[in-house]
Amino acid sequence: MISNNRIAIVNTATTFDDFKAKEALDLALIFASYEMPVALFFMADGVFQTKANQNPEGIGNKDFIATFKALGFYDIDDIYICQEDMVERMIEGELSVDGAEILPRTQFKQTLNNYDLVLTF
Amino acid sequence: MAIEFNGQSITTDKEGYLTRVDDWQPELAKVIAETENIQLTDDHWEVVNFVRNFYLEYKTSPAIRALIKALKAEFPEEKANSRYLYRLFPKGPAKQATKIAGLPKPARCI
Amino acid sequence: MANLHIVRSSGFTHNKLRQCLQTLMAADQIILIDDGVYNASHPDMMPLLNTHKVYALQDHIQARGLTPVPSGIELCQYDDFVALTIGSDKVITWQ
Amino acid sequence: MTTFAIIVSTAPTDNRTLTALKFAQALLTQGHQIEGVFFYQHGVINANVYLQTPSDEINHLTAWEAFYDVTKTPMHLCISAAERRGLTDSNTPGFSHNIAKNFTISGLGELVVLTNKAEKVIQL
Repeated sequence: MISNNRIAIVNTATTFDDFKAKEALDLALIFASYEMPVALFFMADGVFQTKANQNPEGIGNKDFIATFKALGFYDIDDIYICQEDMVERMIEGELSVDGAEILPRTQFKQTLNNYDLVLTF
Repeated sequence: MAIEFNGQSITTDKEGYLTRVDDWQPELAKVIAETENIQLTDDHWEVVNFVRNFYLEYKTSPAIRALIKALKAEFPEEKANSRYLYRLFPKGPAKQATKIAGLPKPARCI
Repeated sequence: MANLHIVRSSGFTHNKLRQCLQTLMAADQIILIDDGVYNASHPDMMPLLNTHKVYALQDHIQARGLTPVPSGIELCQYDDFVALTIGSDKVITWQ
Repeated sequence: MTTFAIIVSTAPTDNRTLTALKFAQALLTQGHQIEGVFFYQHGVINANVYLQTPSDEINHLTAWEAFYDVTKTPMHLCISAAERRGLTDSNTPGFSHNIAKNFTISGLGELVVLTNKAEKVIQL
């Protein structure tokens, strides 16, 4: 029995790819509400989720990206973004998440490796 | 389901949460509070307005832990603890405050 | 201990093989299943075969007519797949 | 003996979830234990009672139902994920229950419980 599992939710999909981003976030919030340590990782196209100034409502979607700013209230403070994937996609400036650490790929994967359970979305 | 209010029929889900956030107004909050057997005081309003603003900003109804943590950032300790909130909203602060504030039910935990 | 990475889609169509390789640690192992078995001959896979253990589910290889597989890729059955998950620290799925 | 939780997140049309089922069967054959299978994302579609296949093709729903009948492995599904994909546990006439009987209607909290109980969690 493993209690205190440290959980990594890895986002690899864009904001509107199926419900991947939304369903990953829902799961992260539930883990957090059970007081389990949970971290969010953004890599590949998942880094697009971290762009500021997205407007999902403009295309008839719920603006769940706005919830990223509330992650601190759920004690989700460990948020990591892969630097190379951001650079490749020309993402810079303001982000949709607060307090994220932008890590070079080597560190990004080492950090990910420290978690007990890794779920990819 | 629906609530009759000022000659209008306001739709709700089967548990009485408003279907449309924009249908809400302070007078309607009193009607919903009555169905929960709550007489709204200033203390209640403080929390109701807080969760409504939380929702409008973050697009999610806060569950109890997140609610308390968020309250702590703005209110003194004696107003940001679960005992105080349960005294105001005996059937669960997150559930009842969000309902009175015209928000969707917080994501179920179990 | 190390991780087991499960790859379930073709690297010729999707980005999942690449994502797996970008998070792979030195001692990690890979198992190719479903359309992931097409990666047995993906150019990105070749350099890896010297440094990492790579498995492919035999039924899934045969279903797609991919025999013979490049040397360095070990064919396995569901029982071996189960054993690999048990023998690893954690399992990461790329699908 | 190792305890497992399996998360099925792909649709039967992906021609993949039989992989999850075969993996589950292999686990049990080897004497391991499955705390539960949790259907999330497109995986919930596996529980739709209206899934039909020509008689000479494998029906994934029937396969999961048979798996349950033999093994009694708990099969949970996330109702929120299910509802947005056209599955319902509603009892309203004309809009009624289309979730197969062997699936337990759950919330994500159940997945949290399963991941805590199991020694290994596999997403398939």
